[in-house]
Amino acid sequence: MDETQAVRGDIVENRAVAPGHFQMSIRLPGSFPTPVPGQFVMVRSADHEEPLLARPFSVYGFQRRRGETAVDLLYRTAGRGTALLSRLEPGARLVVLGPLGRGFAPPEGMKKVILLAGGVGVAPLVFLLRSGRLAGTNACTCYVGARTGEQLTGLELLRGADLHVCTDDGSRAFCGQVTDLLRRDIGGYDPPETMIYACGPSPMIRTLGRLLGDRPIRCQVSLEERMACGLGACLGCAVAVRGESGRKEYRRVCKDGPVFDLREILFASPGGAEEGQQNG
Amino acid sequence: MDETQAVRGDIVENRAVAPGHFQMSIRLPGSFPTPVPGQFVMVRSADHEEPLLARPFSVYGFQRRRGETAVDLLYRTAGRGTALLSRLEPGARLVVLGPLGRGFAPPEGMKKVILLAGGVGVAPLVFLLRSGRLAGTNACTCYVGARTGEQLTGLELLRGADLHVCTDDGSRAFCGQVTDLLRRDIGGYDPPETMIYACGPSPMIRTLGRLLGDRPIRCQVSLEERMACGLGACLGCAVAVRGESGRKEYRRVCKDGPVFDLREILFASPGGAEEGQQNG
Amino acid sequence: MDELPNQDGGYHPVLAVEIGRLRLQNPVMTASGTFGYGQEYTPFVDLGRLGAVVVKGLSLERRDGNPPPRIVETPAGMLNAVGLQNIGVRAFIAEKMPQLRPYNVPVIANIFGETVEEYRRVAEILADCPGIGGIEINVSCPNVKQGGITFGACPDTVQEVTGEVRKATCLPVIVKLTPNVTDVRDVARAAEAGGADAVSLINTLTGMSVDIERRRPRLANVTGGLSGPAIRPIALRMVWQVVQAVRIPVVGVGGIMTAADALEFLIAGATAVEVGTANFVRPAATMEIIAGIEAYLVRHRIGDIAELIGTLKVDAETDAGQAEGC
Amino acid sequence: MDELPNQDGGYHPVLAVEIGRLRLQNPVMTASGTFGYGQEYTPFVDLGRLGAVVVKGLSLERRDGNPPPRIVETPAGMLNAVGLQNIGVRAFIAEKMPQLRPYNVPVIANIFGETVEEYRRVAEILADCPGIGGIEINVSCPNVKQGGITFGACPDTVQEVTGEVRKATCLPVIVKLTPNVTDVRDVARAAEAGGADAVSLINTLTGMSVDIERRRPRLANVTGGLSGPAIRPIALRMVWQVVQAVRIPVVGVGGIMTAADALEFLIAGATAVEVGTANFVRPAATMEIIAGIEAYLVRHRIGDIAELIGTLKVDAETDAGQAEGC
Ligand SMILES: Cc1cc2nc3c(=O)[nH]c(=O)nc-3n(C[C@H](O)[C@H](O)[C@H](O)COP(=O)(O)OP(=O)(O)OC[C@H]3O[C@@H](n4cnc5c(N)ncnc54)[C@H](O)[C@@H]3O)c2cc1C
Ligand SMILES: Cc1cc2nc3c(=O)[nH]c(=O)nc-3n(C[C@H](O)[C@H](O)[C@H](O)COP(=O)(O)OP(=O)(O)OC[C@H]3O[C@@H](n4cnc5c(N)ncnc54)[C@H](O)[C@@H]3O)c2cc1C
Ligand SMILES: Cc1cc2nc3c(=O)[nH]c(=O)nc-3n(C[C@H](O)[C@H](O)[C@H](O)COP(=O)(O)O)c2cc1C
Ligand SMILES: Cc1cc2nc3c(=O)[nH]c(=O)nc-3n(C[C@H](O)[C@H](O)[C@H](O)COP(=O)(O)O)c2cc1C
Ligand code: FES
Ligand code: FES
Repeated sequence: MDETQAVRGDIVENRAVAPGHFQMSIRLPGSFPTPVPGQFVMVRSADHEEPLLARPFSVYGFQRRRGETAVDLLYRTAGRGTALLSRLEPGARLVVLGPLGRGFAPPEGMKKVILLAGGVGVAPLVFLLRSGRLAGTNACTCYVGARTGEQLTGLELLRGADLHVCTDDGSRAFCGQVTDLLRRDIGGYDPPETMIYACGPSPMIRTLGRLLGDRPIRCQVSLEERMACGLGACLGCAVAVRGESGRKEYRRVCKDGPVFDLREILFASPGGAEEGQQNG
Repeated sequence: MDETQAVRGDIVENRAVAPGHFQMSIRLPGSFPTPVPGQFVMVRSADHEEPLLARPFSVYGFQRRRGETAVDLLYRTAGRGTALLSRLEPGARLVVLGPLGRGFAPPEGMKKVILLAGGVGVAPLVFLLRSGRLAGTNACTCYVGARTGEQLTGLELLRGADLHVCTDDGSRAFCGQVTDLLRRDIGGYDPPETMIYACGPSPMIRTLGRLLGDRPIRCQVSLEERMACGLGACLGCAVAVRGESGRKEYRRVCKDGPVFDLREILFASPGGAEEGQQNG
Repeated sequence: MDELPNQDGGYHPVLAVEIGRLRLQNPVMTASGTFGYGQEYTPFVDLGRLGAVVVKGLSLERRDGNPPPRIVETPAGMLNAVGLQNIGVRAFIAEKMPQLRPYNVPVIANIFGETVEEYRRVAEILADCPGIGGIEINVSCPNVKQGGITFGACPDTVQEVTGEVRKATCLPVIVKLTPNVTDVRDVARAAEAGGADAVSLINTLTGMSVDIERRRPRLANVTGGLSGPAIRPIALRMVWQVVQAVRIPVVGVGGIMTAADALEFLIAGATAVEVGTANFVRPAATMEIIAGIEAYLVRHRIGDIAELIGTLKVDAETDAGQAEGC
Repeated sequence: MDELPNQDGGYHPVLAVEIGRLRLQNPVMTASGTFGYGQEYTPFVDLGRLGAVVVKGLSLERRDGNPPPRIVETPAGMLNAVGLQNIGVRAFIAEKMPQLRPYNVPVIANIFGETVEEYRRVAEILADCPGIGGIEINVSCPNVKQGGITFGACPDTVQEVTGEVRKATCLPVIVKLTPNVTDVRDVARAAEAGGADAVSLINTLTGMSVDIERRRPRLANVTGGLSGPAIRPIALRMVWQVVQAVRIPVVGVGGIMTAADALEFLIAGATAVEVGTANFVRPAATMEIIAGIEAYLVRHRIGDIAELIGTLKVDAETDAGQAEGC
């Protein structure tokens, strides 16, 4: 497997695609390995000492053409790191670490593929769809949700797929959450033949877990957690999973993920930490 | 007197004028008070959290024309603050605090004015000369030195004055220091009729002090010290002077200076602190 | 989720807080040593709008302070070794107070001494100076009688100094704690036991910087006090610990640059805050912070800042102790 | 001034240093917990070129660590509350050491326990593991027997833990000191008295951060350890103090991002340094730092790093004590 690299990147494009949402294209050295869908990169400005840590973003697109290599990101401004990125102009210099993590496993003969995206969670799913990795499957249905119609981004890249859209505020299409859309249809999917790929905010993932319940549908979700190293070294990006013996274990989102089998994940009690918290 | 302001400024120009030396022109709001020569401004990037503190620079030029107000700085890259400034492009946003401090007192009927500049110390003296404040005097002699010929900057702005130039490495004009040039001529100046304005690195000021010795020539020097507030509040920018009673007192370079009477200054032992150090 | 209809217009939350008998119109004060004697900031700050002005530390006699360089910048912070330069308490009363009184803002005198007796005398001299709203005792100074160990490192000494100052004045007494200790709660409890009306924390953390080209310390004094955003997480932790350890009000200090930073301290239980290094970076920082706190209260429909103070939600029992997360 | 003719070409200064019996080819080590078990950094770092690899803290049995969020960024730093998650000392020896041995770099095992006995047993298990070059005792952990006060806050306990580990192994023993104490020299002297071959400092400073919108701590553990450039001035001050207080070598840790930062510690008297948070910001940081130190020695015509270590010039007598510069 190609090794992770830390390289200089130049911003080629960085434009608002919706209020608070940006698409950035970064020119990379040709040596940068081609990422697998679901993998991510960590990005920081080469000309700012602060913030100190790079920020993780899923790969939204990747091109090698006319001798140029570029990675695309789709991001929303969440805090000071992304706010700074959003102010950078084409030509600004970045440091890019990647590709990182384990991407999505291919559907391996599954007849039906479902993509479930909340907000910017659409990014890795767009890359997955466009990567050709789903080619073997007969049918792909996408459920895409956002807070408002304006914030529905990346839809144009999902053209061709069977697309179901919703917004939290009902300003476009179905009023509700992607998990509501899926709930409506879930009965029609044949569990052993179906693979779900999901990415979105934690509440969406949690709801999805409850929705699937005991249905034996395989579901790969891409998770988010705060990261320092991105390399599996700091143990900062822990997610609780049911370990082999059935007891709780922590996995590293950056190295063991970001893609996990939904069924492994132990959800924290809302707003707090899981049971069994342990200090020191 | 016009009050100090903290305003947004935009870089209009920021170009290398010599290796490691830059000239920056900053557009300011029209309300910004006209600085007196010898006054300074404190500058930081509005788009970088680091460095935290603004950096002080003498006013090198100031214009109000075609409805635009602008201040010019001449600076050398000394550390991370100036290195960052040197990388900023036209259009970059700054925060400018000023005008600060007490500038040079006019020569008040002195027949002879001497300007003595070491390195970027030429900046406030250029502004002084071009401000017209020296208009009353008959003759103005400038001694300007730099490490190398390349680093002699601002000379074109001293045209018209009686100009004597030197370099430490002899790569241009006289090989030696400005104080050597002055030493050669000093006997020819009539103390009660002469006013010296000086600005340069501490060793130059110290040598100047020794050179003038007991000669009753008035000499105004602009000093540098590390600053936090620039407003006289933090007491960070202390310089030791002979107080009224003859004993050591600290003055604030930012508020009581940066221009001081050379005779007041108590020089620290080279490489260290003055006598009478006191902890706590 | 279920947003209330917008009622921002005309909504004016109560910002006033109390530190002992001292009522502040809002919880934002200046930190000693970063705001001079107030006058220096009048081009940027309407002193009359501040919660209080805490002035540069005062001693019995004027002091020269340390030789330069006195300051050096560090990542997200700065070191200072000003060395307690000040004009002396009597000159302060004679020359500075007359300029401050017209603003009608409580002036808090930060005081220090090299002996307990000196602290007491400075407090006594200030006791009946009109316009002084309170006294803040800086215990981060070397105790000459005890070989230069700082007063603030020893709970017994802090209790003694507080008690002596307490006896010397009816003014509200705030004890300013040093963070350079193993358990700041012990010292806070000592201040409370000594009769303090409040504690403020943190003072600077002792730090150092070396010029590798000259192989010399960058400060003439070798070490200096670290302030600025770099220390905020430490300050906030200590404030939270002390809030749980004492019953008197706690004033949060350390790296507060914005209203959001101030709100972290208030939520963690600080009754008020002091803004220090931020004044150097943005001279109008205190005004922006007051406005920002008010805007937050309006946005969150909080009618009185008292409803916000100390409302940090902490799951389970979490030890406020020193347990580290390594 | 009087520059020597350029003689840089082919000039190779000696970088090797010694920590007790342990010889390091250069003074740059990784800091525990920031470099995993070494393997994670092989795309960026030639492990064989490091002074030493200090691995993530090991305990007798595997530990889960704290729930997320475990990290939060702060100005020029970060808080972590990983909670000592690790695979346990036996799994480390079985699974990780075989991967590390081929690099021929000294591996230093950072160890911790909740009781003195646990420390001793972990040290015993490591005692005859080939490839282990030394043991670093992390005393920043809550001592369960003493109600959760950290081991590192109490000189007597540090001496006891050091002594027990000392008895359990012939390996060089480094005691890693916590900065969350009033006088770090007392603890350093206790480590020396307990038989430590060296001390390393600093571990993280305890800090906290609050999410003002949710009014919750940003870390599930509430408090966490502050690391990164923000703490460098504090680390450097403590290292300088300890260098003057003990005769054993001192390893400098805390906010070292560049060669210039590392040189500050070496000049202040550290025999070696550990690089922590910098690994997260620039994965090849350690390699850059080694190269930068070598370049500095060449530029300054210093033939052996020993000629640089501890050469800080300090005027007059300056108290290495706690005297603050407020
Ligand atoms: C593997 C992975 C892939 C990601 N892909 C994308 C993407 O394609 N597009 C996108 O917009 N965002 C993505 N994120 C989230 C993105 O990394 C965070 O929004 C960003 O780091 C926030 O940085 P900030 O400085 O702007 O915000 P901060 O000021 O650091 O925090 C603001 C808010 O964002 C939350 N946050 C901070 N860091 C993270 C994080 N690492 N993960 C989740 N939430 C966080 C905080 O809890 C806080 O509420 C991804 C995260 C991970 C871990
Ligand atoms: C009133 C005044 C006017 C000045 N005018 C000019 C000017 O017109 N042009 C110009 O190039 N420079 C001027 N300086 C010096 C300039 O402020 C410093 O070079 C600058 O602050 C260095 O910042 P830095 O971050 O690049 O360097 P740092 O990394 O902070 O320091 C690098 C080196 O510069 C020295 N230094 C840092 N700050 C100061 C300071 N305030 N004064 C003197 N030395 C300092 C340090 O001791 C160190 O050796 C002036 C300084 C003062 C006080
Ligand atoms: C230049 C300077 C001078 C200071 N002088 C004093 C002082 O005289 N008395 C005092 O109690 N604290 C003094 N302090 C400490 C501050 O009041 C404050 O506690 C500390 O700086 C932390 O807050 P900050 O990070 O907001 O600056 C001083 C701080 C600075 C930066
Ligand atoms: C994520 C993380 C985990 C850490 N884990 C340990 C540990 O297991 N044992 C230990 O002694 N120190 C641990 N530390 C402390 C570091 O080794 C180091 O002392 C500290 O981070 C200061 O150095 P720095 O500023 O260079 O990071 C950890 C630090 C971080 C950031
Ligand atoms: S971010 Fe460091 S282990 Fe995942
Ligand atoms: S810089 Fe603050 S007093 Fe001069």
